[in-house]
Amino acid sequence: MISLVALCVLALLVLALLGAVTALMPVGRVLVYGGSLVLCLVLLVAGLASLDTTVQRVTLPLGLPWIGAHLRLDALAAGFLVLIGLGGAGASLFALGYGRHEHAPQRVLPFYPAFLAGMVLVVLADDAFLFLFAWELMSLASWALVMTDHQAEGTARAGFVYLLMATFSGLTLLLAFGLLAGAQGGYDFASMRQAHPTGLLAALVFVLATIGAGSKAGLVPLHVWLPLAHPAAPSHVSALMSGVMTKVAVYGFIRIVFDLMGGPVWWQAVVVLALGGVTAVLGVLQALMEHDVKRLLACSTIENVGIIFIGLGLAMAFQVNGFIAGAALAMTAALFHAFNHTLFKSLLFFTAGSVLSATGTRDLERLGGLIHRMPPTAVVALVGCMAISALPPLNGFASEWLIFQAVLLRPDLPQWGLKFMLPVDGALLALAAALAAACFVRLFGIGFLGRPRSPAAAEAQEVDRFSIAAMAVFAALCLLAGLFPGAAIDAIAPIVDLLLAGRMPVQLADPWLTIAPIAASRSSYNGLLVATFIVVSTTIAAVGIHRLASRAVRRAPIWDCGFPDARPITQYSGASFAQPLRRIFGAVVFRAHETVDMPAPGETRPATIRKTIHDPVWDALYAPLVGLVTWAAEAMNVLQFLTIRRYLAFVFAALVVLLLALTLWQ
Amino acid sequence: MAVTEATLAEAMAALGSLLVQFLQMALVLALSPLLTGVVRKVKARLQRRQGASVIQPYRDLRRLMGKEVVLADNASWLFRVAPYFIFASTWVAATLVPTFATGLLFSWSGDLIVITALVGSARFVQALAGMDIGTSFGGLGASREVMIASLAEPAMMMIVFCVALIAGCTQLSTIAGFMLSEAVGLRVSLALALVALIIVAVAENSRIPVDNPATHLELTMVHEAMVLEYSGRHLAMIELASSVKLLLYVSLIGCIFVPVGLVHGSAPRAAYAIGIVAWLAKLAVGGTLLAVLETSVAKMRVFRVPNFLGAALMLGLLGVLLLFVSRGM
Amino acid sequence: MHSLSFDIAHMLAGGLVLVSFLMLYQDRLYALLNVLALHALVLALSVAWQAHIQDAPHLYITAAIALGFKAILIPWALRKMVFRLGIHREVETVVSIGLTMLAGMALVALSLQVMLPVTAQADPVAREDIALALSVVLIGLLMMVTRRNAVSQVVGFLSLENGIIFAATGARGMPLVVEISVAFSVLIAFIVVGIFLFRIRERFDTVDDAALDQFRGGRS
Amino acid sequence: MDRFQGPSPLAGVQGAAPPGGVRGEAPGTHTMTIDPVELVLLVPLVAAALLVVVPSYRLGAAGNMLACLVTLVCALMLLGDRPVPGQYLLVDDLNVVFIVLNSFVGFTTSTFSASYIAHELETGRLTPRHLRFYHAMFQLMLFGMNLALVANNIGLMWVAVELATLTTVVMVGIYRTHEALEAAWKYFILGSVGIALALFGTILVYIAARPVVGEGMDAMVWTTLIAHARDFDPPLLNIAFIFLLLGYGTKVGLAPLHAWLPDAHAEGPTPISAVLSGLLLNVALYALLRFKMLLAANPDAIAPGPLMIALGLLSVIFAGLMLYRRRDIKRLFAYSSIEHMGIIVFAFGMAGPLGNFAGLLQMTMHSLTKSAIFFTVGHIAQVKGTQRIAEMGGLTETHPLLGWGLVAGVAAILGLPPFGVFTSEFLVVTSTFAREPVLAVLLVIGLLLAFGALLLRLTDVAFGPVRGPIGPVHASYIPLFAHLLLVLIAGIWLPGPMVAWFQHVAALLG
Repeated sequence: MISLVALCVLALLVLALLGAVTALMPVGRVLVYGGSLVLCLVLLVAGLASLDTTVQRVTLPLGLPWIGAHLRLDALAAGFLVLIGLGGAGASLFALGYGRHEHAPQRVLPFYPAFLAGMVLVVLADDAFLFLFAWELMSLASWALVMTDHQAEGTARAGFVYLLMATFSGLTLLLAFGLLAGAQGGYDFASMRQAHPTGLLAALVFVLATIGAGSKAGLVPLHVWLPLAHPAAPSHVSALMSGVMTKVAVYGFIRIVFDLMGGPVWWQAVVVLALGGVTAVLGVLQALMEHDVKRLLACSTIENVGIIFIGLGLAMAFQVNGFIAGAALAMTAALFHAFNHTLFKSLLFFTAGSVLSATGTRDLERLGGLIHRMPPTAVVALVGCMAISALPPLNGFASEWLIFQAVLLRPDLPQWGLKFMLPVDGALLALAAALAAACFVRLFGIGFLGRPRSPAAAEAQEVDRFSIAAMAVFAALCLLAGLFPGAAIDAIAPIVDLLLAGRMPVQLADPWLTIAPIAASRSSYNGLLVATFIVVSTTIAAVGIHRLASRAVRRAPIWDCGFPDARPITQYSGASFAQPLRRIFGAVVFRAHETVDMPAPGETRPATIRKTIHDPVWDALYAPLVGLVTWAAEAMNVLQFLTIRRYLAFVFAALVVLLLALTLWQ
Repeated sequence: MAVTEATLAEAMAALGSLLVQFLQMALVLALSPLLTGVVRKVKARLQRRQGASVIQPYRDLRRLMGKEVVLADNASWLFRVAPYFIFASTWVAATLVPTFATGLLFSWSGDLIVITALVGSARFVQALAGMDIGTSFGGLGASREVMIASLAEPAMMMIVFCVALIAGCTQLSTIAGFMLSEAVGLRVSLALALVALIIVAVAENSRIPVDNPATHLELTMVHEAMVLEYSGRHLAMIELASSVKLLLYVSLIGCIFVPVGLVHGSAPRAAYAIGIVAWLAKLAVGGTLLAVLETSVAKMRVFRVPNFLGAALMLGLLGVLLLFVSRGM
Repeated sequence: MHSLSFDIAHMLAGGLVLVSFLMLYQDRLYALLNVLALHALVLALSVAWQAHIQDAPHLYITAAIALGFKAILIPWALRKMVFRLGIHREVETVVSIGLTMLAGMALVALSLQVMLPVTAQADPVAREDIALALSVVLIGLLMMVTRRNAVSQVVGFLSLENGIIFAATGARGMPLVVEISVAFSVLIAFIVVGIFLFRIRERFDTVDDAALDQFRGGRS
Repeated sequence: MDRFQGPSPLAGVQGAAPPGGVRGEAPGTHTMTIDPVELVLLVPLVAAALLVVVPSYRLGAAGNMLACLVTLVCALMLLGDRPVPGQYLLVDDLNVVFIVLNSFVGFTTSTFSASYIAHELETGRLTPRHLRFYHAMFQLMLFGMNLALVANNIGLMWVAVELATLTTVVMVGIYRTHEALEAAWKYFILGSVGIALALFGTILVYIAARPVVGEGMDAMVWTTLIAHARDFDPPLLNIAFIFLLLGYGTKVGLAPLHAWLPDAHAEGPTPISAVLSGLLLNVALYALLRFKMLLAANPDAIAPGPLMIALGLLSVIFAGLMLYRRRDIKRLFAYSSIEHMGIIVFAFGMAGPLGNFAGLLQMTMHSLTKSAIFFTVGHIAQVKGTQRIAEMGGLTETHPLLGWGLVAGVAAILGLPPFGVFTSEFLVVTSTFAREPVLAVLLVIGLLLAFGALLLRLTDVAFGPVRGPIGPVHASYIPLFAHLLLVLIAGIWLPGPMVAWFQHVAALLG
């Protein structure tokens, strides 16, 4: 199986080459995306088939010669392979249609398969070199994709911040691996697993791994690149970046912390929980303020990464205390949420892409009424929005429900830090979930409902069949995963077993397909039944009323309390919709401030409202750093314009200093 | 033969449970307008008005259902489907709450978190429906609704946590069973949770001081602003859903904090009568107290609501923290 | 005999350092050039003495170069240049001469300190000579970095180079010494010619003042 | 005393050095058996003499390429057939790496140069007369470098490095603009001081060796020196190393001795920039390595590692910061060369099998990549008619091959996979971190600083709105993509023999 997967990677790379060659021909698109679709499906099947099988290894004579390139396919890798295969297949299918709108296919086609290949290689890698190689390759390829629309405003900055942060992440992981490998250079994971780091070393590895994987995943405060880079890329790539690449980062974290390092320490769980909680809330708050559809989705990705990390933190907390059943539950929840997020975030990015190609804008304030112009897209977008808002019976709810169950599992952990963090994280998670619902009401309500806010939106045309097919498949998967969460949980079980040597009870054994993390009397959820109830009740109500009471409908102008205003501008906009929440949360977190400039009576100028928002993370962390580098660069720049005498003085000084050092040494 | 008899008995038992389950569903649906009517009546009496009859809500519903629907020109399918969905998910949520009996046939298909989420689903769709026509009022209502929800939902989750941590589960039937037992005792965190739950319930049901179900003054509306464009049977469904939701919350409070009279699903038939009577009593008391509350306080400005709900959130969090620190609280 | 030859070699080495200090002390260009000639002369004597005691006739060539080229030709050329280019007749210093002298002292101390641990295993000439040569080199560099005037900088470089030649000849049996001294002479000739060609009046790095001001700011 | 010839009594220490096998001072005197080492020296020398009289620039360029090709072939022959070390010439595992690399980059640069100078002639920046001189100097420079590499005599090595330096000084000034002359002058003066310091160091090494090895030429033969380094006087070696470090370090371009480097790169013809970055720095580094080995062989001497690490780190961080304010594209990449030299010196300073291996690999990759970048930059500057970054933009849009070539080159030099620099930087950082975490963190900070700056400028030049003139390109892409391809292959797969060889060299370096 592993050789098949490796062949797929090779085929993807070949596809990248072909893409470079055929980029400017129409066949290139079909070739690249069609090929990627097929290969991703193969990967998906291979991943599914390998979930339960034993670990497979293969070593290729590539990379560092005295190590070789170690590939390993275990349950964890297989699980993420499924994720990549699924996300990649969806994106490729979508792109088969969406790609037609690309202005510069030569900037996308060569890098798209390479990006996929990079991600697959990351999960397959079984030595530090190959891992980082693939990790950086993934970053580089996606950077090139981010730069696709390079002449658009902001793309340059997005690409810059993205690749810089990606490299920062790579270098941090490099340091972490350096520590794990030790002075002897045991770069293969097998020898790292043997050397259990302890004490300060372990702490250092953990911190580095968290920073490294976290900055790629989008953990606050290392998330700043994400809302810039994800929207800049073409939509199917955004879907991959948000839906899949962040998960690959999560994979990296899991691989290092749970697999390579051995057991965690309790304070590490506290750190992860704290980061996860803050990330979840900050991400969604930022999403609430955004009016660029894709940026909004990217911010929401930050939120979901936070949720996943909360799950991982819980797993660590329970593992530390030897409570394997709980750890398994939390880990399952985290992985399931990762899977779900791939589904609905890809779906939402697809819809954003469809909207973009239909209207030519990503600005929420210029959309509206698309439910009439693009009915299928609207339906799937609604499914996506409801799924990401964690509403039953869709998949987002199922995984968040599991995380809530994990939070509630053990209030009696011995460590004070965990005692405190668990409920706080529960509250943050609840807050994030509620805000996410608000955020996606806003997205769908402003974007698809109401009246068109621009001519482009008024004349939008439904997108092509491939795009719709991709979206429909993902919407269906969202629904299926919500209805049968037990199947997903059981599928994840081997991964959890591998990591924690324990698993959740088998779920599919229940005749009603109810999921019960610990016991049915304690907590249980049956998505299928709830969905059936809702459908049945809805049908009963609708049919009953239509039969028994009235079914007459009369179309009439908008009533609007008797004061209808025909102009769409009188509608609530995205900004006005978010205003209450901006006032409540934004004022504290983002120093959001509104200034109203009201003309005096008699003046003819329009009244204006101006809102300002500061990103606290940027202000507190990045701005000073940028300032420092700029200052240092400015200060050093003088050295470019010195006279030769001064340069000679440097030589002289160096000589004297070294001689002095020599005398001291002697 | 023995096997078949056993199977038969099982089947009969299952049928019985099914019947009880349906009875609860039907009762919830049937009684909810009455509860609304009672609240209105009591409120009117407290305000020294005669007030409409307690069955007025039924009449309203009948009248509304019989009328034709006036749809705005640009209403989408979502607008038309929403009322039914809102109704259905609220109803399903309500039937998951043990009203007079615990351990019903389908009670395990969802726990307290699911109930909260189902109510959330209804609100999600309602907010969307409010924005469908593209009026300023619809947007206003939706915007404020999600603002309130964004605080009320976490508060509700904190209450759920509180209760779940005490009872060791999130399954309402089990919680109710636990609350009936001696193990509960008096706990600070439970009291906090109760206060928080009442605040949340008031907010969720668009009651004074958060919202006024009777007002149609534009700038103070929240819930009503969202449903302004609805008419006829659609409006009927939404009104009915509101009533069911009110009933849901009163039942929920009753089930958790006053689990007196709740019977277990496998109890003899006769016990159900007691259960139902106890439930009716709880509803009556709850409705009266709500009316008293609504009469005695004034409506808040919209931007004071966050503080109000924030208090609930903090209370809930405090309760949970206390529980994490010490099981005895 | 050995002791005497050693003493003479040592004396000449000390003289070289002394002349180096003399250079630091000068504040007129012409005087500086005279001291430079003296420096080269001492070097030539020293090299010749080494040729004598090492019985290495080829070193006489080096001595001759030092005498003819460095003691006579270069000072003369520089003097000519100062005159032709109308260079300031004063040595423009960055720090005061007193301070430079102090720094020179410190450098000599440093050289001695650095050379102290060198085991005097073979012949004592090496250790002492190299310490002094190191001093000369360092003082030459010091001169280069503390003088603004191009001519005095060349003088600094010359004295530095003299130190090196001195060390090379002091090292018994060192091959290629003659070639090196020739190569260095060519190098110095290049520098002098370069200064003359590019009309470097004030600073070492100014090819042409007027042109320089135009682009210095704009380039990076 | 016979200083010029005669077999050393100690030459036998290294193994078999039959008296007849010792080379005379003038290569090529043995007409009967000219072996590759001599050819590597002879070919450029003869070519230089010939090219100075070739009138046609086309012929000159062709001759230049041919000579480089022949040199390359000879260098490759050295891989198989290696002469025994003599008193003057030496070919061992260490310098074969450098010679082959040198000849290869020399050859590709001459190819690039052919298309580059055609354009320079068109625009009138150079005249055919200049070009004769240019080609001759090019070959002379290659001769100097090769001589420095194969020299088994520290004096000869010194002479050769100086020859290479002086020829490049002349080349840098060939445009004879004020800027070019100033750059050349700066290079000349700083280089001269470096020369002097290196010489002093060389003399000190001789003095240290003399009591042990004996007077005369033997005390300058490297193979003899290394055999006896154990017995040398440590304090003398220490001082010698400091002078050599600063002297050759000036050529390597280590901060704070780097000042000549950016200007020389920026103002000279681009082929020369490529050669400077790709070759000359390596040659100086090679010299430094030889002396480092000498020092490492003496247990009581100061460890050369810390000094090299300090200078290396300083260079990395300094160059990282200096990169931010660059407005001239060639100067930008010149600073990047300083940074990479810093990394390499750092790696060699860390030593150990991994550190040395990483240093060697990084050096090879840097040579290939940086010269590839300069090839691109040369054409870009010709297309745009300027070297100012502000007047370039959107290259991938207007000149896709050049633009993407630049992107690939910069990605490679930034240490991103799938290019080879990634491998070496991986090794440097991981191997350092396990031993000296603080140093590794500092190095990483420096790397990130440089990364940010280069990426910023790359974004400006290759992407974004189109700026500056959109002229036609007459580029020869073969050298560019040949280099990139090699770097790419090295990033994915290192041939086994090469690895074994590098590992052996790494072991030699200690």
